[in-house]
Amino acid sequence: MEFINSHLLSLITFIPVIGSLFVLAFPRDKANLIRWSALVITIIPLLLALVLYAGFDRSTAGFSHTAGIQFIEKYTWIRDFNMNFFMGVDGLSMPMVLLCALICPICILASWNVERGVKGYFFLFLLLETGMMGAFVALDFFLFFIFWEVMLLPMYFLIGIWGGPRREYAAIKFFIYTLVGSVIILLVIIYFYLASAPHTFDMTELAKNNALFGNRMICWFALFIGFAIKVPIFPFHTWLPDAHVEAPTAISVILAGILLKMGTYGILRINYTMLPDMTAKMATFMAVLGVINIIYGALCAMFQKDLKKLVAYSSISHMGYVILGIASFTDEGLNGGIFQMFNHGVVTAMLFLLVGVIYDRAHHREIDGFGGIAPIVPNYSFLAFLAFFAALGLPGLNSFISEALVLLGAFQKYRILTAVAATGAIITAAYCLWTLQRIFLGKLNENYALLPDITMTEAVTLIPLGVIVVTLGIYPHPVLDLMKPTVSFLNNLIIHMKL
Amino acid sequence: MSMKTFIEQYGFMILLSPLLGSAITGLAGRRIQKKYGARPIGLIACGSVLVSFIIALAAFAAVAGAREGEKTIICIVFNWLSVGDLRADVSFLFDPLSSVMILIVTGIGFLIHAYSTEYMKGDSGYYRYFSYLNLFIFSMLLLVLGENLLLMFIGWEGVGLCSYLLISFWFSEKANAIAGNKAFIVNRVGDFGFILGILALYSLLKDKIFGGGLVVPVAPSLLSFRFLAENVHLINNIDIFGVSAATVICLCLFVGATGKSAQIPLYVWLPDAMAGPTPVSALIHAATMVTAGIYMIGRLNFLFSMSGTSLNVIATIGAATALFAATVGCVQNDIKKVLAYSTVSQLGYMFLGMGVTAYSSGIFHLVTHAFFKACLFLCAGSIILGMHHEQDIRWMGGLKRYMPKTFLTFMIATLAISGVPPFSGFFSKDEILWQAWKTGHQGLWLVGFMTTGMTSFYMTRLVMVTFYGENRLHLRPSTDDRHDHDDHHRDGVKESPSSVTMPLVILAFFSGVAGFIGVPAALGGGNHFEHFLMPVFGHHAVAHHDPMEYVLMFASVAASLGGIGAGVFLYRIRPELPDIIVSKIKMVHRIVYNKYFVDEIYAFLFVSGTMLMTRVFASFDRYVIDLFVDLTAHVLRFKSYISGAIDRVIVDGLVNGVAESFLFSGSQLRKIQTGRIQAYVMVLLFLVVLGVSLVVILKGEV
Amino acid sequence: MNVEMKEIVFFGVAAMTMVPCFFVAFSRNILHSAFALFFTFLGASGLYFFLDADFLALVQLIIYIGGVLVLLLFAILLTKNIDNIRSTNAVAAKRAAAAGVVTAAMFGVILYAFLASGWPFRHSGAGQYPAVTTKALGKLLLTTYLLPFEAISILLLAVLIGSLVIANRSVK
Amino acid sequence: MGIIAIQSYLIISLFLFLMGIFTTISRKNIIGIFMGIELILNSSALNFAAFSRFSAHNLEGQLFSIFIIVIAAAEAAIALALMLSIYRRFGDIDADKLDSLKG
Repeated sequence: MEFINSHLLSLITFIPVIGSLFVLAFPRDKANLIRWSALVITIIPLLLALVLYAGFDRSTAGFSHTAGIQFIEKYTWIRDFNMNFFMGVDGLSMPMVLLCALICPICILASWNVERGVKGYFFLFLLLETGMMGAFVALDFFLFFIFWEVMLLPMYFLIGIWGGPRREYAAIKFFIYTLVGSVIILLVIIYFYLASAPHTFDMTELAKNNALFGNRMICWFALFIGFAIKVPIFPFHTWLPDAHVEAPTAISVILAGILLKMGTYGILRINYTMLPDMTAKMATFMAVLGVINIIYGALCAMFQKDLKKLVAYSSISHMGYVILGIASFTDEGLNGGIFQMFNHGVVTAMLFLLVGVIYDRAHHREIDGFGGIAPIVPNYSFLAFLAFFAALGLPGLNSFISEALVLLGAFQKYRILTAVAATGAIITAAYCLWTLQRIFLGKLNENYALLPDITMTEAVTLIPLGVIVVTLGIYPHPVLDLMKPTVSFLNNLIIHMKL
Repeated sequence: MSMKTFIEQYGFMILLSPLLGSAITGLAGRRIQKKYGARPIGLIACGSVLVSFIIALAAFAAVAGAREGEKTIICIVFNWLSVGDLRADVSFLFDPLSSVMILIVTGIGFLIHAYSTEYMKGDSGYYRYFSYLNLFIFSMLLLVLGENLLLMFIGWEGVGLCSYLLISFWFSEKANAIAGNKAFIVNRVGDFGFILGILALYSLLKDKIFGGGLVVPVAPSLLSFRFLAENVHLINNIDIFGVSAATVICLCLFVGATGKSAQIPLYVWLPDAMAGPTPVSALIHAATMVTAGIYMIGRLNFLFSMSGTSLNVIATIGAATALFAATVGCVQNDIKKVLAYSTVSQLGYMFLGMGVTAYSSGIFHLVTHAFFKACLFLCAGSIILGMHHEQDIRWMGGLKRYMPKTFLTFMIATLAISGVPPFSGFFSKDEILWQAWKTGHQGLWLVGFMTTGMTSFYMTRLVMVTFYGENRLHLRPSTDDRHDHDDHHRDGVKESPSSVTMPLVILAFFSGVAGFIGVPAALGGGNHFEHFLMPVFGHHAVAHHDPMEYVLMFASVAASLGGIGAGVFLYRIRPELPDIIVSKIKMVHRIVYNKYFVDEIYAFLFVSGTMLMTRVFASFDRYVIDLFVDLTAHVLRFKSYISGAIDRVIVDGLVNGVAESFLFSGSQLRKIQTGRIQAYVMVLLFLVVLGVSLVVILKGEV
Repeated sequence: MNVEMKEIVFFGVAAMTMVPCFFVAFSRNILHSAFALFFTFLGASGLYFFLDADFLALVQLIIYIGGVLVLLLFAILLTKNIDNIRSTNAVAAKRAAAAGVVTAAMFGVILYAFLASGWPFRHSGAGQYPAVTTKALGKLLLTTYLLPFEAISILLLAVLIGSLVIANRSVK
Repeated sequence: MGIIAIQSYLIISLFLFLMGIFTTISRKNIIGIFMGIELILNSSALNFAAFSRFSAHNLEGQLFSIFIIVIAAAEAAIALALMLSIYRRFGDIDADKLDSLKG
């Protein structure tokens, strides 16, 4: 028991990879055995994450060994480059670890009917989970970058092989886009390594003496662009709709649910702590981009004919709220931003699962292709209504709290920008209701008269998410309290460091 | 356990029971309905509302009974949000204003629940209907009882959601679904203004309080009403964009109110909301939800009274809406549309009342309107039931004989709304008109006065056309397919069963009696209503008996009687006259009938506008950005093609060239390899000769 | 003129060696060129006599004329079919021209070598040269040149077997 | 003693040598080529003998000529065997037909 406690984070990160080796060992034709073992392998990190959640101390703030960062595991890894295996979790990464640990088993369940290359699929999937988990908990820059790349590769194959018709194009576009981003980040990592006095990759050290780094604007921009591609922020977002449309359901859930948060997490973890003065200067720039994201994403979503593309654009719009939130440097704004990251993860996961369910049955995703199927599939439509209303930020559900916090926080700094962002809520409401109306309400479309309602596995994936959406809407403390100390630390780090 | 502590501990039950009711009927409803039929669901729903009605009564009694100073009771449940300087608790405020509101919401709500158990009998979505209705009661109570702006906003949008769900209840009809959408989106536009107001209020207060270093008790809940009441004066002298902050905030909040209470710019959704079942229209679009805007202004009266300009704006828009809606109401043929426009018009009255700082008269009119408008709608519902879902009054007529009870209650409510003295309408409407005149808004009074006339006119037209004359059901063109089976029913118009008429009677009674709680001093009444709301709205100078009040009172009574007379004359004595008038002013009639084409203008401006924008953005996204992306991809590919070509042409060229030259020379040399031995010898010797001669030449002589 | 009898015979022998060469080169009939070759070999052995290389001359006679020329005749008789002997021997004009050119070139080069070497007349030093060379050759052969002698014998043996094998095998 | 000098032998062997080459190149018949080779061999043997007589004054030159003659004989044997097999295989011994080694 003591072993588990002291090595909790590395266990959570590496169990999926070890598990994936088992999956490889199983004979090819025993698909069910593979599926069940994959599920068990992802359930273990979820349980460990809950242990982590329980043991997490919600009072310490800061970004150093002593304060703020908990469950530290630090071993020297490559001595002469001073790279050490340094893992830790703080208020910022705790919700993300929870989200990742929660979404992965649900995705395994969602990919229950993958037929082709089952073994390969689940192996890559577990590898992907390790990549994501590692990226969230790594506090050594080099280790972070390794996990960042480990996360990228399986994603390319999963989209490229198990995807839809134009999968190669989408996979390549996704891969190159993100790779360009990560190369830029690598450059900055190396620059930081060389610029730091006792050459180190340790993020906490870099953050502590970040005054050493020269040409800070370029570094900040490089990092920002590298992470912006992942978020995605306005000019770099065109890979998202293609990647989503072509990716299989479970993968687009992971892509939207967790990978998008990687970008904003990166900005918060690195840009904020290592170049606080630059971040302060560039705040308005980020806020403007955030608002563009909101309005642009919402308007594009309204136009889409393909349901999955619509949801993809809607996640661009929701991520815009996150950017606006973190650019506001107020407690409410930052808390709202990070909470929105968590909420959006849950809501889009639910939306994509719903799209997957209807795609499995009707084999097409044209919104206008359906009509009036609510009475035919009552359970499905109830969950769909819940998900879409959460997406449009209905009060009483979780997204409203984060969006309200973001708006409250951002209004103090950018009055007109936030007003424009608030109009986003109207457009979001418009396209969400319009989609619901075209699919569920109106005259019944005959060829879907006998559409089967959701099955047991699909229900097991959707209902927990639904419960989270509602409970967090009513009582947000479980997740919100996690981030408060870190947020206040980040905020006054930016405010005081403001040159 | 005094009533007060009971409320403090268990006040939240008033909300919990409808929530539970809606959850049970919603989630388990389908199975219950399948197994035990519709009755149990009706019972659960009505029961839950009854429970909350009883608690509301208890709360009302507690508040009324409380001593002068502590008229407000707070029931804190848990801390909802405490982030940075924002602290918002889930807590409920019972004070005179909200206790009156919850009485109406739960009282009328219960009656309408009972009514709809009968009205919706046989509908497959029975359980779904009651679940939504209970959810509506819950959100309305949340709106009314919310202790801070955020909680009120949750209720605000919650009611919007329920109205969306209930309007598009019969969603198999595409038109209903679109109407539902329209309602929600227009509400959402209003909520956009509401949110802006909250944001502005919050940020200004936060700067003032935390920025200014004021000593403040433990982290105050900035948005709670009690805190606002005391500290809102702080933002008095701040300007936003050159306009005083209070005005900006009030106007934003008023935008929210117009969205929710269907005033001029954002009223378009209410007439279409009639697509929902009639009891829904009665409860939501007449009695409770639409009054949310007025309640909000009443709740934040201290804020609104800080900015005169916003009050004027509210008053003028209220009056304008009243007049505008009344004109449109006069020409509508669908019974529910007439009542819808009359609601918009009456709401205009309330806003006029609030605008002239006569908050209590506005709320009073809200209360009386709730009774008689709900009664009117429910009567319309029973008529529709009786006429087998026929809503067009042109095919009705002579229902007096067939539905006496409905006719009687309809008559009482009509008299109430037209402002005929003994009935409630007169007292509340007259109070507003008098306050308008008294506070110097003579112009607005005139508009209000004219509207009273028109109101009584269109109500009488409605009564005359539907209840008097002969039955014209048979004249109806049986084009629409809904009623192909109606031939043998034609004369079978019968009175609705008792469970329908019972609520009608109660409501008619209240719409008759309700006026007496607020009899103005001028008529010797104690104006208990205004007195009751005093702690919330502050003290008004007790009006001395200004003779002008009586003059105005007679004038308004005369106007309403005139309206009734005109109505009787046109539609009873000379029924052919209206057609002649219409033919004369054809153009005007057509414009007014089509609601001044406002819907079409909105559709063109906003809907297709946004559609165009989405098309532009999406294509921008697909072509421009992807163009760049693909361009870079093409450029890269082109570059790689070029470098590929370079490789191929030059580098390979060289290599191939060399290879080719070898090949070429090889092939030439090959010819030498003729296979003939002598050729070899010849070449050999030739080379020997060549070699020797070279050596000789190079080395001089041998 | 005092041209001695010896020189006249020498001329005769030289002519006998050189003149048939033309027949060897140009004759249409392969048999004629074979016979011409016989006279050339004969002339050569005569020349050897003039060089006091008596053993050599005899060896020339026996081996060249007795062995090689007989084999040659065998080859001609075995391979020619009477009727088209003429055509097979026709010398293509184009090829002859080429050969002529090469030969002339060779002639030019060697002539140049002769002339460049100053062409010293050197007469046969009488006396030091043994009249009968066979004994001396034999001794020389079996003492200093034993290795070539053995190698030659092996070569001959190999040739003997080789030619039998080639002749037989090709039949299959 | 005038003309029996080495020059005349050189001239004779040169002549023989040239005619040998000419025959080898121009003859179409393999046997013709063989004759040309024999002439060349003879001319070289003659040369050896001549030099052995006139300049080296020892018998090695002659010895070498003997070797040449022996080799010529061996070569003749082989040539005959080859010619026979070629004849049997190709039907005739025209040098131009035997160009299977053509490049």
